[in-house]
Amino acid sequence: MSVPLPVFVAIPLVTAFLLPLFSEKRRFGATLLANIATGALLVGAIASIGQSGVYRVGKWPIPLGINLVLDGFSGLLILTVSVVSFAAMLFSADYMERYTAKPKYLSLFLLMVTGMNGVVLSGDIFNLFVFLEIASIASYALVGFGCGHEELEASFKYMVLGSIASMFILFGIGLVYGNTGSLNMAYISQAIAGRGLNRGLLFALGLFVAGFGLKAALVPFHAWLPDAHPSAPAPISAMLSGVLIKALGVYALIRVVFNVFGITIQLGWVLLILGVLSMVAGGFLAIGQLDIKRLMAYSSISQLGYVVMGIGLGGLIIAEGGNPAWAKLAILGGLFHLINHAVYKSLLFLTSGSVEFSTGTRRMDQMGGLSKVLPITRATCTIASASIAGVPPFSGFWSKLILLIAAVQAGFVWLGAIIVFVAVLTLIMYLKVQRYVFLGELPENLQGVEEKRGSMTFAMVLLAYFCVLMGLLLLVPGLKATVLDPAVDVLVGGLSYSSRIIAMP
Amino acid sequence: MKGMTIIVKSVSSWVKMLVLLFGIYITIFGHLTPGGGFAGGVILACSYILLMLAFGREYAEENLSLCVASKLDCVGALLFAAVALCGFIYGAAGFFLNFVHQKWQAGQGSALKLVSGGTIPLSNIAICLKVGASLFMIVLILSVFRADSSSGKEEVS
Amino acid sequence: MGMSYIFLFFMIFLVIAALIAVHTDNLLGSVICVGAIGFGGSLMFLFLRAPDIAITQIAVEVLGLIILIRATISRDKTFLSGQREFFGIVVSVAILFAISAVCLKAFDDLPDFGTPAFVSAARTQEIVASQDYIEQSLSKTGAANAVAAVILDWRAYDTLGEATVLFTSILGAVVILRKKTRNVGETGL
Amino acid sequence: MLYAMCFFLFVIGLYCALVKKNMVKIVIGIMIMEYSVNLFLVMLGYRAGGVAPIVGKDEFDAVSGMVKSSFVNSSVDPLPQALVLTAIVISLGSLALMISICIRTYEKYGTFDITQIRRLKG
Repeated sequence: MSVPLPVFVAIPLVTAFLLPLFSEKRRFGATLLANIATGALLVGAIASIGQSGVYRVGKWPIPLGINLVLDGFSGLLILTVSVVSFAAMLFSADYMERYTAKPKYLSLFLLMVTGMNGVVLSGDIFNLFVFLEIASIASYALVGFGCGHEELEASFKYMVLGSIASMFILFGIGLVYGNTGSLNMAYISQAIAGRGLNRGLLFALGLFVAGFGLKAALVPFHAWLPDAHPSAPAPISAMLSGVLIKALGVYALIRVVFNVFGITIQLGWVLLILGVLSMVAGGFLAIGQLDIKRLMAYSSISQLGYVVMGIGLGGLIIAEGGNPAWAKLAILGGLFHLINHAVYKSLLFLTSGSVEFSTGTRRMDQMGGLSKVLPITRATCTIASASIAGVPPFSGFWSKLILLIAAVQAGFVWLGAIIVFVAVLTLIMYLKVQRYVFLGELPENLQGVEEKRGSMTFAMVLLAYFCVLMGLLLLVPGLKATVLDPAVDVLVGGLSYSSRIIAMP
Repeated sequence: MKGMTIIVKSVSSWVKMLVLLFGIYITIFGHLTPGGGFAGGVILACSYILLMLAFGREYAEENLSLCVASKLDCVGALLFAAVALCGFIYGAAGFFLNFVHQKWQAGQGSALKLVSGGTIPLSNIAICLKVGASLFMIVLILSVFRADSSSGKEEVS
Repeated sequence: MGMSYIFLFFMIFLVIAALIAVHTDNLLGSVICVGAIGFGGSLMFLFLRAPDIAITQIAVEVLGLIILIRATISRDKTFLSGQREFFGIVVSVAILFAISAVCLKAFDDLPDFGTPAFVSAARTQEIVASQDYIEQSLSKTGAANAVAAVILDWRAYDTLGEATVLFTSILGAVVILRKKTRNVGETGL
Repeated sequence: MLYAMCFFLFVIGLYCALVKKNMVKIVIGIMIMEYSVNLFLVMLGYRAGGVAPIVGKDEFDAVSGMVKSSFVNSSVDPLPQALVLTAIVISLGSLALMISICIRTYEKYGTFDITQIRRLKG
């Protein structure tokens, strides 16, 4: 194993502890240090592609100490978090000059990255909770960073619902511990497999679904997201929509459901229905919005629905004993959509930040004709919009196509119809963005605006390249076999997770 | 913000030292008796908060200013991370390895003595520093903010 | 089982204090009831043979109360006003109680109170962490206090996370309460 | 029975956090939930007639360097206590942040009533 796993937590953590020591005047040094930290994480994540392993903290044997696990699924998430946080950090360098207390902002940003990496790597359920709290608390503070009226209100709403979700999860952990006497996920899974689910564990599972569902903003639990994501500064919106809801919500939920409790038919249906509800409701709510970031936030709910729906469909097929090829295809579609969405949604939020930076407003009806003055923003935004709407050569098309094939082949024709329908909704909402923001006449008051070049445009162009090249991840067999397939195998393997972890050196 | 009456002031100037000592005791003996870094740190912070409540904010800030508290907070956190990373360097990639105990103290009959437990007392002290500084800071900031917003006539929309 | 009556008494005290804290219209009274819950809980931890937590809980409770009272006192309105929607409250109470009545069954499967979870788990599994913590903390880590051994050696990584949570939230509070939020002279807003 | 009462406390806190309109009341509801979860975890580790998980002079066999079996068979579970210690500090941190947001909001709006703090819609 080339990169020791604690590095992914230690680098951002130590940097975050150092950053508040910088004063306001030395913020250039702080920015440089923070960018080096995210760059190092990106290098580490790329170096550990295709690796797997278990790291025992303090060299204690497994159920006594805490273990960190890197397998296909967590490796995929680590890579996504690193790419998006690298771009968002670059974008922050110029964008955050508007606000004071920049070193503290950078520190909170890195703490959020620490929390996400910790959640993704953890093999211990209480440890997962602790790192989830780090990431959540950092994000509550970052949502309220501007300290305006809307920011504070959104931050409070987010914090209340987030704290309730955390308490649900902690109560669930207590119930699991009471019933199995263990906190290590591999050992819990073994104990559950040994004697089956009793009522206490079922209740714990319900609490986990509600708690992680709240963190992921799936539809009955989505109330906080459309307020919190638009209120945050643009790079933070990109992080929240791009990776935070995935690492804290979807990843943790899927890991607990598939690898610890084991997928059943009922659970598969629960995930499927949560996903479909999110897809449809998020899509309809997004179309009516005139605030550009609010539209994108609702569209995040809708796109996250695709991910959960695909993985739930795969689980359902596995639990029903259907054709495993279609199950694999559905899960592959879900996971591929997850990383696609991370890249293009964060790019969209960065472009919205660039637009807001130049024009000073988020209302789409007050913009227009910006394609002349913001050419790079326009180009990157068009790429991301085409990708999210599923225009053929781009990656969003492939993931939706895979989901469609899997749904139809497994006999869920109605699901295929919904997938196509929501794809059309997405296309409409992003055509609306293009129409209102970039086409048409430039209003009087925006005549003098110009694009801010430098780190902001560089970050957007970088993500746009990723966005274009993302399709290769699926189409080049070698890349697919090293990046996507191991993640699919982890989920399809289900409860074999525990024996694999315990056997690993 | 001038503080409380003379009785409170003279009692708290005595009690302050006792609370401070108790906090330090609880921290240092954390691996032998109930307590530990967190409880010790909170008690340490309480002694300064007592000072602040009795004598007023300015007096407490003379003893420990916000800037210093913020630095102490970072230093404590870095010390704890350093204890973890020392294991990494010393014990061949053993993040959080209790290297002190395993190298020098195991089997030396040091059990139940003050110097035992390897890195545990060190971590306790680091955590005490970090928790004490940060909790003092939060109370100080809350009171500074209140003083500002009550004097500075913010407009309310 | 003489002991469990003490716990029952404490639990009833806590529930009553919580009900008062939720129901009273006086914000300061509500905060004081929270203090009662905290100190009652701390006593209960002492009877549950958890002196470490009892000490921490008392200290944290004092600080938490100071913070809460700072927030509520001297704000002009500590009494809540405005009529409540009676119907909405009845409906939400009914829904919550219906859910919790169903969920109460979930606690039947736990080991009886007084039997730790690890003892009943040890009947079916070979390795149970807590058993080893009690037996080997002194010899393997050198700390006589098993709780200190768990938080700072066996599971020290959790404690790093916990210290980080505190660091994060204090930093967040500093950021939220800063005076000047935006640099003037820049574009926008 | 005790576990059920603990859950009852949890539901009271949840009710307070979801239904009340005052920001400080909401914070109090979340605090009550935290207390109940902490109590629940510690109760899981309680052993009837047990002792605290701290080795004293009498329970230590200096010759073999091991603790006596009487201690092993009567100590309560240290693991949930360690978890609760962590959870208490986490809840203190989130309390501090929540209260800061509350009083900053109070400074902006002049009220703690969330029905009057409504700039964001839908």
